[in-house]
Amino acid sequence: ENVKIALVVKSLGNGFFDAANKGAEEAAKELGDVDIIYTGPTKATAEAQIEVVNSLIAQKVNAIAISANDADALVPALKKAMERGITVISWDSGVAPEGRQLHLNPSDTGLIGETIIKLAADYLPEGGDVAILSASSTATNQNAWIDAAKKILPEKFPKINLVATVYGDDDSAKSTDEAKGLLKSYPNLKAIIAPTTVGVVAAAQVVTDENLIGKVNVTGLALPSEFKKFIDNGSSQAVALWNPIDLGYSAVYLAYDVAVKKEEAKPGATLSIGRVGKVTLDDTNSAAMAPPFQFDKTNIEKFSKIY
Amino acid sequence: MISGARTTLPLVGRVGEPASRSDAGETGWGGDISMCQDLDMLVDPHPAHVVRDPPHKGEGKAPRLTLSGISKSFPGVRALHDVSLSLYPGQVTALIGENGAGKSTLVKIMTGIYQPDAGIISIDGQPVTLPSAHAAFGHGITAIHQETVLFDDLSVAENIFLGHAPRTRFKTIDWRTMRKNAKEVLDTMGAGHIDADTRLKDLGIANKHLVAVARAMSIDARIVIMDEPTAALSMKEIEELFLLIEFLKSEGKAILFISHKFDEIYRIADRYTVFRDGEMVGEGLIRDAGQSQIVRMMVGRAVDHIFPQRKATIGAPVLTVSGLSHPTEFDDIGFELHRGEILGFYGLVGAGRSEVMQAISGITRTSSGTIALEGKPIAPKSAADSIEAGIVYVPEERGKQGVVIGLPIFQNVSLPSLKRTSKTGILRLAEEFALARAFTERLDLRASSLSQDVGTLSGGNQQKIVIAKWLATAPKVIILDEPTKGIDIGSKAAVHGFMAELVAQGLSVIMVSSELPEILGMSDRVVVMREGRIASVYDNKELDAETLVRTAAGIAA
Amino acid sequence: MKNFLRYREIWLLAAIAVLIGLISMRFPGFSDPANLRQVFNDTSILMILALGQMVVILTRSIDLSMASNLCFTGMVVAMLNAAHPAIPIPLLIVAALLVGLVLGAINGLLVWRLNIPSIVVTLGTLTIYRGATFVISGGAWVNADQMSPAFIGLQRAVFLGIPVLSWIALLVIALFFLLMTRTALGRSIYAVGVNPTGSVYAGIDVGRTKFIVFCISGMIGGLAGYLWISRYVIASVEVANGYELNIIAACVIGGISIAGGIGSVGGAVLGALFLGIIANALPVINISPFWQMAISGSAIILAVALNARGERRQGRIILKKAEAA
Amino acid sequence: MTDTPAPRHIPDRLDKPLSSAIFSWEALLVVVAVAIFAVNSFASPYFLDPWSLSDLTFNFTEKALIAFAMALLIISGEIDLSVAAIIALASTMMGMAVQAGAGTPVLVAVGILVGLGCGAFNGLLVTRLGLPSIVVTIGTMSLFRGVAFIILGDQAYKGYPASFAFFGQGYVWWVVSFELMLFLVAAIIYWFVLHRTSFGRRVFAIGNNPIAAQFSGVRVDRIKFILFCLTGLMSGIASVLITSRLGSTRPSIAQGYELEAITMVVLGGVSILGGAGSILGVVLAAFIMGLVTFGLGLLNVPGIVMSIFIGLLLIIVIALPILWRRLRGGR
Ligand SMILES: Nc1ncnc2c1ncn2[C@@H]1O[C@H](COP(=O)(O)OP(=O)(O)OP(=O)(O)O)[C@@H](O)[C@H]1O
Ligand SMILES: Nc1ncnc2c1ncn2[C@@H]1O[C@H](COP(=O)(O)OP(=O)(O)OP(=O)(O)O)[C@@H](O)[C@H]1O
Ligand SMILES: [Mg+2]
Ligand SMILES: [Mg+2]
Repeated sequence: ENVKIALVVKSLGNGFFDAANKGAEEAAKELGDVDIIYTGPTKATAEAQIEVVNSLIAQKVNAIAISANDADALVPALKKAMERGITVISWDSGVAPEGRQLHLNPSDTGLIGETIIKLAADYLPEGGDVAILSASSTATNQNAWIDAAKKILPEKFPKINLVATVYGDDDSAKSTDEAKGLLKSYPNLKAIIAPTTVGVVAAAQVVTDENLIGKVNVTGLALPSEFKKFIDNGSSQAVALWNPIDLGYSAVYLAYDVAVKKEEAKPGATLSIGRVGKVTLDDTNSAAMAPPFQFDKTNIEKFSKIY
Repeated sequence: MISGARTTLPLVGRVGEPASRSDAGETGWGGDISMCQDLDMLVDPHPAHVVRDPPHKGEGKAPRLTLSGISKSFPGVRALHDVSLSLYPGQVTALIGENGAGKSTLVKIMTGIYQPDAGIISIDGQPVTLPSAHAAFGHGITAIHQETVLFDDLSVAENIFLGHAPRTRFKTIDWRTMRKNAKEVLDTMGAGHIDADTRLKDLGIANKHLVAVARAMSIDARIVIMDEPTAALSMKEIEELFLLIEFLKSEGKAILFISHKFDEIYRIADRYTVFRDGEMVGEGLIRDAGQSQIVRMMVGRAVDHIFPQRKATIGAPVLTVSGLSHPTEFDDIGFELHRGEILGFYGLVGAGRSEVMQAISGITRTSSGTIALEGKPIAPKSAADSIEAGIVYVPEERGKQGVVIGLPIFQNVSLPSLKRTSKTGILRLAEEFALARAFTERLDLRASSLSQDVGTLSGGNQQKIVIAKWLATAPKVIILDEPTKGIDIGSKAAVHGFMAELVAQGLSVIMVSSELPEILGMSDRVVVMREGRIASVYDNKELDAETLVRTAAGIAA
Repeated sequence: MKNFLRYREIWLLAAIAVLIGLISMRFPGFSDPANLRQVFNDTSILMILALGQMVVILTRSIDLSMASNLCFTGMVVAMLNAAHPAIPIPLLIVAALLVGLVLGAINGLLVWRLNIPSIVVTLGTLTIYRGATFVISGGAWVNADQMSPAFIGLQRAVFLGIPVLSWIALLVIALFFLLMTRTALGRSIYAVGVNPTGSVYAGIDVGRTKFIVFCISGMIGGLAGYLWISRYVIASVEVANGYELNIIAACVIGGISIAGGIGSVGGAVLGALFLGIIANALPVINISPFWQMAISGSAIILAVALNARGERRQGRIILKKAEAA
Repeated sequence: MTDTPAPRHIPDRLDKPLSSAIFSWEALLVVVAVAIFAVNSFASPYFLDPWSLSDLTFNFTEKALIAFAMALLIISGEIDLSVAAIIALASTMMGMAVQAGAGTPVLVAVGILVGLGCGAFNGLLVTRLGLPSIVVTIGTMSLFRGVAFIILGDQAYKGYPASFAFFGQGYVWWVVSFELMLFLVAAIIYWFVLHRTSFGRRVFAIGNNPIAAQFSGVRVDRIKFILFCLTGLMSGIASVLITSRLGSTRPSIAQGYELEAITMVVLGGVSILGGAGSILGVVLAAFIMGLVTFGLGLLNVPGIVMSIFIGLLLIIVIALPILWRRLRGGR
């Protein structure tokens, strides 16, 4: 009887999560006695994810590793899962501490916040106006990164002026409208920062369409395979991301650690994540996997073939 | 399902039974409706085949259109069975039959809307098939249908030419020619006053009917069918329609004319064909047949329709209306209705009588005026209020305002009386059935069960449900709006007899009607309305038709 | 008086002018011709979809599956393009029209042959078509990178100073105008909506007409599928999710009566423009995007209320005649 | 009519109870439900477990509560597309109340009253201004949720009191959750109202012929107004449940619930054109939808593929009787 670990994602079909699933399968192979259930709703809503969690509870899986659509709304369902003896961890997009045993951040939140600003600032030696195009207003991780970015902005990047934060809901049409609105409202805009893979593509396409390549730089978090085109055409100088394969891989390792090896998830504990190394839990039982990795003209070709 | 079969046969009994009741001399109203002379007919509702005039072969001419052996059934209803009919060029054939005899069904078969289950249609001796309305146009068949086939939001020209609009070289619609042709058609009909560009909904009801006629005329037809074309026309327009028919006759068109009014049939028709229960029971030349003979074929026995004579015992005023006004529809309406009285309301179609009655029964709002019932002022804000007070309105449009198709008979009957048949809002089916049974059996309804959907009943039987449901509320005043509109002669007599019975019991009746004989035959007094106002009130003692018509039309004596 | 419909459109046009005026007060550049041209371009897809929906609504039906059709067809052409970049774009557009047509015809057949109310049929196919998108794609997205430059570039190419997308919208508007005013089919569509039984007597096959309008809305959905995907350069299962209500809202604001028979090409176009302008303007005049929903909702309610006022029968006015006499 | 020759007797009904029960819509639904239940128990070993079955009910209870009121509304010939938006607005208002320090009873009252208010707003627009409900509620759907977005923006309300969690997460007895209990009670109440009271009778009459109903003394506008209020009320109740179940409020809560509730009603045999339908049908349809989604969920079938099944089920179940009648009717 193999250990069943469910990798629950925000929505199916997203290239980022498909890559994470690759990593999860890799971890399962390494661990030997693990079956991965890769699942999630098709619409990125909390209600749909709860139904998925309920069916996993009924299937008596051993562990649930979830990237949550809503940090709070999923708590009751996940609590129920824990009550029924299922190990629950969150990864990528977290759940409030009472709804999981530990959380794996893809990277350090503060570091990501700093990186997304730095990506814009690196190409703006004189400084100037930038705007953020985020995913949905409820996305936990994006909100955390944006908060972190705002915090370090005055001290580290005094010349960068953040003029607006808008939300494209990870919907390409809405993201496009919002990006256009930004360009119209702020004629002096020098960069659009989109810390989401859908938004960043939409923004880069708008910059391309409006012939603003060279005037407005699009940056943020992007999947190399989806974004290569825009690095090539110059609408973006550089973007960053962590390795989603490693993320899925690590999530499965952590779930296995807690569910099977019975390692205790408590502040200060150090857990192994296979080939990626080790993580240490902080006082909210969160850990960060690795610093974000930067893609630009020099390396995008190579990584676009991987994820 | 079973009901359908039944509704087609027993009109005999329907009219006959009140008559036999009158023979017993109990109620005193029916004694004069000597409808039933041939009692044998009562005993045997299926008389062996009725006298059939030897068919006159169109006085030497070959028929333009022949139907033979046509049958048509709907689920549970045999509408037509093995009927035949011939139409001759330059002649008007009247198609006569009770409600539900199958007349309109035959019209729909001839115009390609229904497909017959069996039978042959030939034109000029050649068998044809009419798979669609278009095919019928193609064979030169055009019709004015009983139901409205007009389009409120389209222009007059388009209403006339929809489906056969003139085209340009590119197969697109040629609006210019269409307008021109529409004008021509209207002009030749003497309806030149209608602008081809107005939207249909901006026309009055009579003009709408003229457009319907124009639509039929716009097709270069050789066969013209008119299914009750005069039902909504006033006398003047009927005269114009007859002139048009004469003109069509002279052009050599073959015409089929359907009407329940015998004066019209004798006025315009050359030949007749009679249907009963979906079968052809007689045909011949109209000049060879008397009315009583045709009625006998229609109903299966003789009906001599004389209005019931009543000993008018008119009491104190029950309903007093004064100064009732509406911003656009009527003004300063005032009259009194007494206990045991039938008050007739006469006027041309569109005079506003229905609007006044709907205002009295709370359905439309008034701008000023008072209504008092038995001396107490009432201000009904809805039909529910007026029913509660004791005034009920039996509407004119049975299908739209009267019956709730989709609900069974007993639920239709109990609908206005639900307060009485339920207890603190909880239904009591036994009470409902009892109420429905009491009133439907009294009206001699023909139905297989009280749980049957009213939609499966024939028109006459639906009318009985409508009357039953309002009578069941035990009203003080009952307003009947055109109670016999579109109803055949047998049912008409039954309704009249019933009205007489109601007033004898002390009810007060307002009867809105556009039919002179009915008004003259039934009312104690007559209110004449013209263009939203009361033109005059007459006592029926020595009233004559001419006075009424003159007053209604506003022509000085 | 002579033409009630035109009346309504003039009002809508006036409302749009006022709206643009108001926006320009906060953001002067908004009424620049260049910007307005862009707003038109941005609204093109909604306009095209609204026209497709219009013909359906005119026959007293409704097509809730248009956005799902768009999603499915978009995915099909995107996958075709990704797999065979050599297929010329005009051929892909034909493919989009055909796929859309098939989906529309399925709706139409169910409505015509089985007599199921259109709202039920399209409520069902709404989920079926979107689900089918998931099935054919396996849930995977098609990204900008997988689409050929021609696929993405066509609608962006500028011809006589205007992007091809706008030209396509203008062409569709012109075709619908011809259809509705100059062809027998167009007039039958109105007739079926105004009086279905009457239409039968006038020789119009009501069921077939409904079938045809669903085919039209299907083809429009297919065309919009290609346009949408090549515009937003991503094909996924979530494309245009919930957009069917925007399409219907555009029709309603444009004065197309949900009870059938009333409405015009101009109305549908203006209704879509109205929504397009709001969507475009909110970000630039710095109204929080969170207001957008409430504003368009209020606009819909206001529009129906005003339209109903215009349509209301002012009684038969028996008395006027008396006064005139 | 004192004495008449014995009038023709018309029977109350021509009873053929067995065959009419066998060929009824509900019977068809029972067959479908049993079939799906059987397939589920074969397909997944986890299905036949009391807790699984209990969890299953959460997939439909909230939507079904709305569907009951919606069924009455649709039978009367109207529709309400704004129910999910009402949930969002009511939940937002409850969130505001929490912020203001309200306790559980106040929260419940706020949720229900906001729902009722929204329903009344719809009802007023439809009955007073005589507007088509489908359009009005497309408008209020955006309006209500839009207001929730204006209030909440990108924020969330949380911190609901612990006792509030009972409504969406609590169990009344063993595996019987409070939601399931409420669903059953509501089903009985709605069944009674629709099929056993004069109010219900009037709803049917309005749906079949509003004008004739009005002429017969039915206060059509008042009843329609009440039905919109009821639908709003049920949405308010659903809002309490879902807010309690999620323990938090976002303006995007309950997205798409309106179509699922309507699907349930239509699948339950209520005529979308008004005038016909039964509560039993809706109850069965709710179970069917729950069985399908949960059963496929156990097989880890993505939600969107489940929706294909629901869509197909809707069309097939409606088409079947039509095809059957056509076959039997010959030709
Ligand atoms: N579409 C239909 N479906 C079922 N039954 C029908 C249909 N049309 C007509 N009938 C039935 O067929 C019979 C003949 O109806 P038809 O309309 O031809 O009568 P009619 O002679 O025109 O009566 P009237 O004088 O009232 O106009 C009636 O019993 C009617 O109920
Ligand atoms: N212009 C019109 N457009 C549509 N329907 C009309 C028009 N004029 C009259 N009608 C209809 O014709 C019928 C007669 O009108 P109304 O009832 O107001 O007058 P009336 O004097 O009562 O005539 P009637 O004796 O026919 O009842 C009504 O059913 C009314 O709805
Ligand atoms: Mg007839
Ligand atoms: Mg009248």
